[in-house]
Amino acid sequence: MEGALTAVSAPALRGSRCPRCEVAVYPADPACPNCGGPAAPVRLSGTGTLWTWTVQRYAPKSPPYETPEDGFRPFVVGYVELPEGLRILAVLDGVRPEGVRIGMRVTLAAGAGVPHARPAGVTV
Amino acid sequence: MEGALTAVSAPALRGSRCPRCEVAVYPADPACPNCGGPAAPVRLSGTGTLWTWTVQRYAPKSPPYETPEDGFRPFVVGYVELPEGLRILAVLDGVRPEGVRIGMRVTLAAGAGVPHARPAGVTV
Amino acid sequence: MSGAGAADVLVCGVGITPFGRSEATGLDLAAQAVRTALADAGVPWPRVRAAFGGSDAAGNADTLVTRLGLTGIPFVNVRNGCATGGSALVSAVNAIRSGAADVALAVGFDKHPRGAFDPRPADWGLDEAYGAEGLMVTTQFFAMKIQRYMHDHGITARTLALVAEKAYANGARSPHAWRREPLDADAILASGMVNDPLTRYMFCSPGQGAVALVLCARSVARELPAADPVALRAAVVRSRRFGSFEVFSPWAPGGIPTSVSADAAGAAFEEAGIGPDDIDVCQLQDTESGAEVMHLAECGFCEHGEQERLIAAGATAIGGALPVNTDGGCIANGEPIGASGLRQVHEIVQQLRGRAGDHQVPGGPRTGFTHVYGAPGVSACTVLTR
Amino acid sequence: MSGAGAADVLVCGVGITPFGRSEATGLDLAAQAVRTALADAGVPWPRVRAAFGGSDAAGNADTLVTRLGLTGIPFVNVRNGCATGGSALVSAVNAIRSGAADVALAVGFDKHPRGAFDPRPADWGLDEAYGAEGLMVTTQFFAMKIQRYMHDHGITARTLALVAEKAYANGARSPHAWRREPLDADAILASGMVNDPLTRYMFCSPGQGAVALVLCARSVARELPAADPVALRAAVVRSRRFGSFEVFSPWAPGGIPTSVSADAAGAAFEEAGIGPDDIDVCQLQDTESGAEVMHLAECGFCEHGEQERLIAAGATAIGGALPVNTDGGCIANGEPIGASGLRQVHEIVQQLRGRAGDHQVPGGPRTGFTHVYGAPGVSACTVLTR
Ligand SMILES: [Zn+2]
Ligand SMILES: [Zn+2]
Repeated sequence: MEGALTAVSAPALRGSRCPRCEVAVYPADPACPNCGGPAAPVRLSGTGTLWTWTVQRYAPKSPPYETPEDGFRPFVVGYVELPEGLRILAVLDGVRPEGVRIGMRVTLAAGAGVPHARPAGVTV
Repeated sequence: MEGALTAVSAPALRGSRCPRCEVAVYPADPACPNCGGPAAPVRLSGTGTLWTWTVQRYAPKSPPYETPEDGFRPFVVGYVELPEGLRILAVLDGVRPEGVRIGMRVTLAAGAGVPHARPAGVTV
Repeated sequence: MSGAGAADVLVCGVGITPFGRSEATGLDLAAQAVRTALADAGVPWPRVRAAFGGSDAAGNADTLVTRLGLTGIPFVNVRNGCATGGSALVSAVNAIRSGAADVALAVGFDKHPRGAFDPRPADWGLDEAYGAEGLMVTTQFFAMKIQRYMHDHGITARTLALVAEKAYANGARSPHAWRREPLDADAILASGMVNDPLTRYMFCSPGQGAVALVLCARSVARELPAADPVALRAAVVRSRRFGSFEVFSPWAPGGIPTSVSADAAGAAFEEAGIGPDDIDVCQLQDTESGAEVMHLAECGFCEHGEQERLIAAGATAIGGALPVNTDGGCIANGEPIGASGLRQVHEIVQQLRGRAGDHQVPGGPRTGFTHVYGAPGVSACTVLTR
Repeated sequence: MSGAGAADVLVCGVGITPFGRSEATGLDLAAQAVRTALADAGVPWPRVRAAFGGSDAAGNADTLVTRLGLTGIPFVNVRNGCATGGSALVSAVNAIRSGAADVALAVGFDKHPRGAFDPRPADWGLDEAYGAEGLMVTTQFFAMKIQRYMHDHGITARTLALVAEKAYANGARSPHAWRREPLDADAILASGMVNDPLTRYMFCSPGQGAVALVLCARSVARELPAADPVALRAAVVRSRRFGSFEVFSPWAPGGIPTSVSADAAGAAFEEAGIGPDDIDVCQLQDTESGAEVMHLAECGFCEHGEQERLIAAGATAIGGALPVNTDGGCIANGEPIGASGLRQVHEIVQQLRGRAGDHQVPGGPRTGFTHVYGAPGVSACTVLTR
């Protein structure tokens, strides 16, 4: 499946945007963190580029971490830069640490928990 | 039983006393709280006068309070002034609130918990 | 230390929230109080150069920057129990007098659950037995202090009730007060003994609330057309000296107890260059009725024992010779620890501005005094003049 | 604000405890550090007129009065995470410059359990999912910040290892350090990846320790025959402006991130009237190796990217052109949050006095700089001169 198409079908992240200073925010906040003015809800883009990343190599402390039933496995986490001019913290699925590059195109979708991203053009 | 005799037979409170500024302290503290110098252990007098008092009319919050098995009963608490020139917080047994007077002579003894006092000349 | 420069700090804006219970968090209340104080001074948030604030149990004041604006301001959290507000205020005054800031914020707030203040013996260096046998009860200490004081100075239980009666009467006239129903002395005496001689309605309760003050150097205040400034002539915090009588003490030294309130009040009057006789209206720590009685003398407003006559004569009522706790004090407002001391300053500022509404002291008071006292032997005092 | 009066505050006494683990409580350590600092200054405790101090997790500083003596001193507790020491120091400086005190104490201490710092999503305004899915891990943030920085400015993993190698080398020469075994860059790179690109031995650990400083007005310092004073030319705390990149952020604004470290350092240099080029020795927050690399440029000591060459050439070693973290920094000393910032000041004071022993910078350094950075975007900087 193609990336842009994925972005259309996957649930978009819902943020907010300040009409005055154009700052976009996630998650949505009724007040702009830059100028304090009122911000309006906005659906954020589903595609962006990876701004930075790391690998969580060890199991985080529980709580707050909930270890999966099949045990901890290292995972990639990073910030995805969207065209709206903000960077979103997300778990990066569907790629091994060796394959991660700053600037790579990724799709980003809302789900039950934190945002999850995956390389654009890669299907589940 | 007579008060002075009681004081002899009951276990004395163990405090400390600063040889420099003569401040006596309970419980014992190796450093004098007034001058910071070294203090020596001392057995405190078993008889004194009631400096102030009140009645605990309601059950304190648990924890830290441990409600007795037979339930809470109001009790008298006060500070007993000793000849060493200090006042000791103690539960006052063997007297009803109506009978408590500032200045009354009481005996004071160490036990398993906090110090307990009772009117001098009153036996158990 | 000396009076030099003492008049150079002005309170230009004040903000207070209601002190009754609501769903708001402590930080919600704090943000509301700060915005009110900024508007009152006519100062925008980015103009504030330094901030000091704190709460005992409702979070860190510096997180307010996410609500007020990320201006880069130095925001110091202070935490000194009942003297939290006083510590914030003294730190803000120092920042202005040192030249580090010409506009500074002091904010205090709190929100305590019902029946808060669970002491743990270990935190106070006490054997577990003091907790288990029921001696770690703050109300016991207050009762024992006033019990001895009544014995030494001829104060009666009726005087304690009259103090609380006045608190509820003043609270009924104060929009931000928590307890707004008048209660007469007989009802207070009959409200049930808690710790002899103190009855239920003689005590304040843990509560919630927030207060903010915008302080300015005189040079800035001149340029604020909307501000109605009051001079902060002294702000002082002191800790206890040896010989004081404090809560949760397994022993206390003999002799007449030293008083940290007397020390702090004396230092504040010295810094301000005026004395208790010059004060037109004052706020004194009234954790319970006995505290107000004792603090009247400890802070120098009367001789020990004189309170019996003064209070019966109405001297401390709003229309009296020395109005005390004109907004109802802690008894009517509750005691959100971090906010309580700045509530007093707020009240004096409004009194000196002539803007205290239904609880305004008549005759245009021009000087005011505030005093807090708290565990384990800390006191903060201020002197304000118009 | 301006440089006026900036040279009027002198550090007359310093005290530090070992930073390795022991049975002592945080307050035990604090009392020990204060006594050492008082003795170093030749000032008795009753001569101290104001005190400011704090810890993140080891109790209230003001309770030290029961150990040091009940002198009635105003003792303000401050609590600002990593900037706790900086807040105490700024408050003490303000107290002296305002005339409120001529001798002031600043004390910072802490004692964290092994693997401390358990964040709760609600405390940070985050959805529980951020904790449950493993995104509330501070080391992730540090790794992501340096990862991007390496990409933008050509910094290699070997440079990160060299920073840690230097930290352990300096720690081995510092009696108060926790980690006193040298470790070479290869061993550091091979110590196991924690969060790419950071390996295990590139990080500091939560620890314990206490530091105290006795500050005096110049008039007092003249009368202390035993003191060996160093001038505190600037002490500054700043909070983040909008646009900074901080830990536990579900989002961050685009563009080049703003830097609270750059803001605080710039303000400190302005207050001191000298610049980064004038500094002979400095201490920079090194929560992990990447932080030291980035803070070198953020504080103005080099251009972004220059670190790769400078560090390889040994410029930041004790014998280099700009010695950094000469006592081993956080990596070798651990990070007791409340103590860390004042440890840096202690180190600079000893360096400028020429009393740093085995880790003394040669050639008689005459100027020093300290910098801390912590969550959620607070930085404290000082400039000291001989
Ligand atoms: Zn905006
Ligand atoms: Zn002594």
